[in-house]
Amino acid sequence: MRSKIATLLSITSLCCSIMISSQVYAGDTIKIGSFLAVTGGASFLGDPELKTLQMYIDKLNKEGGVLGKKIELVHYDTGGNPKKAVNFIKRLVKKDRVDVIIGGSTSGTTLAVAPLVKKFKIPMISLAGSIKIVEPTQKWLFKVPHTDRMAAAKVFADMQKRGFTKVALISGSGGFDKSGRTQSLALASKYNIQIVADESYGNKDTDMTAQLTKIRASDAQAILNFGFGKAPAIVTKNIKQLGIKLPIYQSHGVASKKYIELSGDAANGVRLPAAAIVVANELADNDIQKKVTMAYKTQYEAKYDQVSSFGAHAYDALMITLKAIKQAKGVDKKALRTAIERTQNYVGAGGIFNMSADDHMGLKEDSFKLLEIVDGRWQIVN
Amino acid sequence: MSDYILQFLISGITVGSIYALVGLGFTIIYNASDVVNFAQGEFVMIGAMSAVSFSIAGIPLIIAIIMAMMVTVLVGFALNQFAIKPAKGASVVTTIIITIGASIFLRGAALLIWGKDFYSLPAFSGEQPIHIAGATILPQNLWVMGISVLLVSAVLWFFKYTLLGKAILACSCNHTAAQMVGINVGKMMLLSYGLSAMLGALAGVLIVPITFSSYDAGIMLGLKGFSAAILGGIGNPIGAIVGGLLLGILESLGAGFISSGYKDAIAFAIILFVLFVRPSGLLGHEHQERV
Amino acid sequence: MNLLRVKHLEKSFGGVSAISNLSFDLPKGIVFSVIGPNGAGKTTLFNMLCGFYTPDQGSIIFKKENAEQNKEVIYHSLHNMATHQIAACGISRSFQNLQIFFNMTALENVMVGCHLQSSSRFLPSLLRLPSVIKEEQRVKQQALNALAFCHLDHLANEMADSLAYGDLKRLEIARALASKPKLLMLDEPAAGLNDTETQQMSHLIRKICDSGVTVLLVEHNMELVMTSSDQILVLNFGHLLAQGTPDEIQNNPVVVKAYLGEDI
Amino acid sequence: MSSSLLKISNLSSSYGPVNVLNKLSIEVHAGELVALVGANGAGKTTLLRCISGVQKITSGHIYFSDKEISHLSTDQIVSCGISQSPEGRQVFAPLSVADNLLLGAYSLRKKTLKTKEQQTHAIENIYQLFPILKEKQAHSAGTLSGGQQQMLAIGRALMAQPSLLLLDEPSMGLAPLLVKEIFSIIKKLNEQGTTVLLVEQNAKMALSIANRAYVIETGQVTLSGNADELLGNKAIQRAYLGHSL
Amino acid sequence: MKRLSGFYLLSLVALILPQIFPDNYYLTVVGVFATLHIILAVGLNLLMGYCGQISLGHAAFFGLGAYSSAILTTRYQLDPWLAMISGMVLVFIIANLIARPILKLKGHYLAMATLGFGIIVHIIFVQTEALSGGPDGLGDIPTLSIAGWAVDSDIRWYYVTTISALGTILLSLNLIASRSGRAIRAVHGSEFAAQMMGINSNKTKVMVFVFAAVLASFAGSLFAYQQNFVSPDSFSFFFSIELVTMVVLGGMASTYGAVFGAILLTFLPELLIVFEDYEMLVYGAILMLVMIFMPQGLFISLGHQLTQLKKNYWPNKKPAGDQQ
Repeated sequence: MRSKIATLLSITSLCCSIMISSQVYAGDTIKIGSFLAVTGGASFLGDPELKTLQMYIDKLNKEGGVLGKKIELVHYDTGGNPKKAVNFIKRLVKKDRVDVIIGGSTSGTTLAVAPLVKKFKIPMISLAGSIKIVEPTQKWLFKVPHTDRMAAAKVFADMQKRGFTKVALISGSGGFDKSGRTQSLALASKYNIQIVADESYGNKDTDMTAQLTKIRASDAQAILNFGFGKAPAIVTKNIKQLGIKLPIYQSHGVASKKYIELSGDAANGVRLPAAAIVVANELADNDIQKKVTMAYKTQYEAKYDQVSSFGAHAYDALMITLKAIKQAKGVDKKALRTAIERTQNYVGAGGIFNMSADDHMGLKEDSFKLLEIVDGRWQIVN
Repeated sequence: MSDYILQFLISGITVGSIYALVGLGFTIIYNASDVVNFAQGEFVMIGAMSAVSFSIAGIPLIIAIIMAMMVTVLVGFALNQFAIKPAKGASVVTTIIITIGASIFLRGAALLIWGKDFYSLPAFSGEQPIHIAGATILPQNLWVMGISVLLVSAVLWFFKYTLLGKAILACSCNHTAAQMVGINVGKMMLLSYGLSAMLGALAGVLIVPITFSSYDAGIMLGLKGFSAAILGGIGNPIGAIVGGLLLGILESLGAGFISSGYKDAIAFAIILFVLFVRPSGLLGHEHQERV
Repeated sequence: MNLLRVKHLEKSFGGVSAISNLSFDLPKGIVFSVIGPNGAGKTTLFNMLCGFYTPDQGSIIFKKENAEQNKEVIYHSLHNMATHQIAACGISRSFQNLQIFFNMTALENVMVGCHLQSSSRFLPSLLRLPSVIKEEQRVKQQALNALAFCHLDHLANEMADSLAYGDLKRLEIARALASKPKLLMLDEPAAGLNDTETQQMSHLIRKICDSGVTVLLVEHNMELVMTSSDQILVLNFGHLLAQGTPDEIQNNPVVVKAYLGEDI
Repeated sequence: MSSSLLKISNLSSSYGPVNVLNKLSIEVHAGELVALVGANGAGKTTLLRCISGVQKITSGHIYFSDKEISHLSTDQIVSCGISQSPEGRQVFAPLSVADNLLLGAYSLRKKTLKTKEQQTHAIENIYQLFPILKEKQAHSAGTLSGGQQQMLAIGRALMAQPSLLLLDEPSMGLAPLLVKEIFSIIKKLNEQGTTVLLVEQNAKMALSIANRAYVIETGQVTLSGNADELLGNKAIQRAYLGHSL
Repeated sequence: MKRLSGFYLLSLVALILPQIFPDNYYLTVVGVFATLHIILAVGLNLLMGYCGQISLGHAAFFGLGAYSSAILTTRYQLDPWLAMISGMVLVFIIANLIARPILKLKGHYLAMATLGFGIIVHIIFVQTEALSGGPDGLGDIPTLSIAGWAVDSDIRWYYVTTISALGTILLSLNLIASRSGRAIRAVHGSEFAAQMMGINSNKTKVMVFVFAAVLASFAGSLFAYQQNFVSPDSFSFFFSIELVTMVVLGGMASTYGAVFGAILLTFLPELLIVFEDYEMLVYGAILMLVMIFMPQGLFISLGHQLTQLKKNYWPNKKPAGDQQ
């Protein structure tokens, strides 16, 4: 009996050692690591992000690579799980020995690996929204998407312009939603806005009328929904169902065609802040971002379906990285980090980036466009 | 205040009807085979997703729905044939893991077929809300409630008035005696899985215009359906319906009156409390052990 | 000298009476059998005696202390005590449908029977303190003795699920004996046994009684009952039908009628 | 030998680790009422379960109308014309009395009991035999008394219009008066042409209505013969109450 | 000592491996998770495998331990060790409170109740933002240090968690071979017979439940210190299911089975990464197939097969040897 156990255990350990493969040290490629939420609840972020990275890296390699070296993408799918993200960062650094990291898709996965990034001293550009990622600034950590605070500010500014002072807030239970809610609550008073209702829902909930009924009974003049995925579409439909006539604001979390498609007619009149890429077609020809957004859009849509602002973040992150590599003339991590930090006047799909030692994002508030959905199409509000 | 409550009730009953249908699916399979099928939620998802696919392919809605039901029934048959039957006699925990494995497998398959996107169907009859005494309701909600009532009645009728239904019931209350009157118990099991899958598929088709669907939409619904079946007392079809409606209403009242963030916690806390007081659910029978 | 006293016991299930107004005394040191046709209430009686069912009416009184201290006879009412507390009073039993711990070896099964004879607690067991090791050895020896008493010592380290049916029947008895009971209740110990095994069982029951343990026996094999019992109680439809020695019972016309029925 | 309706030869079966039947052979001729008597645990019920195909057999053969049925499934065996009223009644407790009876005819649903009228007619026949069941037809079977449940179980078995009826302990747990009633009905059924194999603990009663009987002890036939002869046999008393001292 | 020979071998392998493969990703990163999972699975196996009481909410106690450590060290600057002990005390109290009513339930009702408990705790982690940091989680958790020796590298963590896991295995082995352990198994084998032997079955179940919960809390604290970050996602209902799967897949009622299951299920996803989109499909299929064809669990079934092989092998060998 006992010896049987012993035999089994030794077999187990044997299996373990077989799995431990020898590690390859490659000097003639540049290794970019990434960990994205390609499956799971945040897959609408990770999926276009990964596609974008793969597409452009393939393209670059065909064109001869960077500094004469091929680029290799090492990617792992976190499914949005921070525990997995931590594992993958270690795997990227220790096993795959990547030079720079792009990811993760969500704030949760990014924040989870932040201590490790600091420890491993490897530059990383996050594709997640939370302001906590860059505030306070961490030496090795950058991000490209607009923050939730910028979104809240953009929305509140518009509300103020329209004379709203009482606003109902409804948000999901995920990291993006909660963080957006926190920022909104903190910012409101600055715009003379009072939050008169503060409701939440589960991201997999199928009905939010109970929460919205309460909002209907409040004296709110507008509704702001911070959320992503399918829930904001349900909220939009539920608002219409309840006959609530208040103006609806959404966050940049729903800046995709899918939202309009799911919400149908109910989406008309909804306003939200979004990156220029979402309305690339509508941009004025003299808009500084017109060229870059149209180029990305054409590229992406030639190969995949509808473009989204999330894939654009990956595009920006990749371009900033490549520029920095060229500038640093290699992949020395310290030099690379400094080069990223010195990104100036990079016109990207998400806006114009001007990074510095205490701004690891480099976007200004005006890089958000305020959009309104009119007849199922985006329109820029001026 | 009263229109508050009415609105909460409407939303609770809509959601609750779905939980009830899923719970009913749990009950049917449990009665037939003593297995709690954690892949029940996947039936809902597969029903919804295939209906959307057929509809997108240009097939008229009603035919698309019927085809979606047929696909799901086949999945139900397959589950019985390839996962439950070969594991006959396994312990409760083992069958739980098997059905969880099946649900992961089906989710994985759905991911490959449909990708990660959300899908929706157009509402069956427009989206113009209907006003009732200060509360509003969507036509699709009425569809959900109406068809749920119809389905539940049909299922109850099936078990009460058809020979086949009675034969399935006979199997669930006494396998040996059922065999002795000439009922093929294996066939009844297969039928039960098919029936349960069909119910799930219909539930999926009904809600997809309201709640949308994606490859992982089955998890939450399965969980809630299981809770409904347990709350009502597993094995009792009326219990599953009562449990489902109650769960839906509890969630909606909890969100409305106490806290929307904690509404699931409130619902589960009440389920726990009910179980502490009535260890076999609201309408379940306590089993007397024999020594 | 009575060990157990049953007074006006009543129990019904869903309106159907299983035991009605049953009173009897169980003298110490004998083999006492309860017989009766199927459904007469024997198992129900057993289940009440060990606390699995709560009686509707009446009382069950068990003499807890040793006879040596009979200056003052203390009776212990079993009414409403939990099963494990009743066991602690000195009652143990075997089961009609085997209730073996199939997830253990034969020896471990009997060591469970020694639960009341040992006292190691949870935390010391985790750390396997010296006191635990010492007690383990004592308990093991005690269990081996009980196994030997039931002629099972050669199977001590076999898993219970690999034992033959007859051995399992005796294993249950060994386990019950390991708890050093004053009263041992045997529920159909010979059911499913062949002739030789039944003979051995008969000897074993006698041996148990001779070792000073009072035996309460329910058994369908009348051969066994008649040869092993000192006294027999006959139940029919939950009523006491007759009580007496095997000889008296066999020749009691009421009993014969209850068993063989009557002509139409 | 061709006149035997049921022929069992050298049948063995075990229940878990216990060998319950040990090379047992019996025979039932068409039109007979045969009783199997013996103490509890002798293997009578197991034998009936083997005939119905509910219990696996380890060796031996069962022939019904000269056709081997040992390997058929239970529903096929019922379709051949053997139906059983099981030990402990085992009625479908939550279903109504009428439904229980209806399910009894499940094997005939595509044959002689296709239409509603045919079904009602068949059920009426049972009600004639057991008028109390008609009174209770809408009640759920679980609420019936023991005797009524027994009648229902027999009635359910009869609904399959069997050529061989297996009855397992129809008197168990019943008061003497009821036992008499049940037995007279069994007698009547047999006189009307149903072949009956009756398992009974109440030996006197069983022998008084049977044509022939087998005494079974520890899975084997120890005695067989005409019922009248066995009735006076001391050996029977011995099988039940043990050897006289 | 024969009883522990398997354990000694396991310890030897576990402690020698890093000497051979220092700084190996699978060993020092995935391995650390595997050892944490071992602590959890061995505890849960006591409850499920040995005592027969299913729990679909075990991740809650793991989370409570992790969050206690995270919150007490970051918000109240408590010493990590003190925070860990506080967590275990808290879990001890909570587990004691809920164990009594919950363990009165049986089968699927017990599954539901534990599941519900797990979900409630998870929601609390998400909602109490001020304390727990909400869904974004809580970072900057200090690491452990043992008498000045800071556990701040992967290899050091490997040793700490491995030794903790080995300790847990030892405790479990000790317990099972003791009076209390037999009582636990007896309650599973036949609750009524156990009571008849004088075992207070309710108390026994509660004891195991609480012990498994406290072990989970301990593992949770280690997890928090090792990750320096906690977020609710790590303690969801899915993780509870994963733990149950480890126990069942490895083989119920076997400490080594739980160890095997924990190791296997930690490495399996790492290996299935190559399947990319097919990962879920393959994972589900593996679960189903193993449970259908080896309902006893991999470890036990493989063990049986090994003995069978040995039996088939030796009889042929031995006579041959005799002839010589």
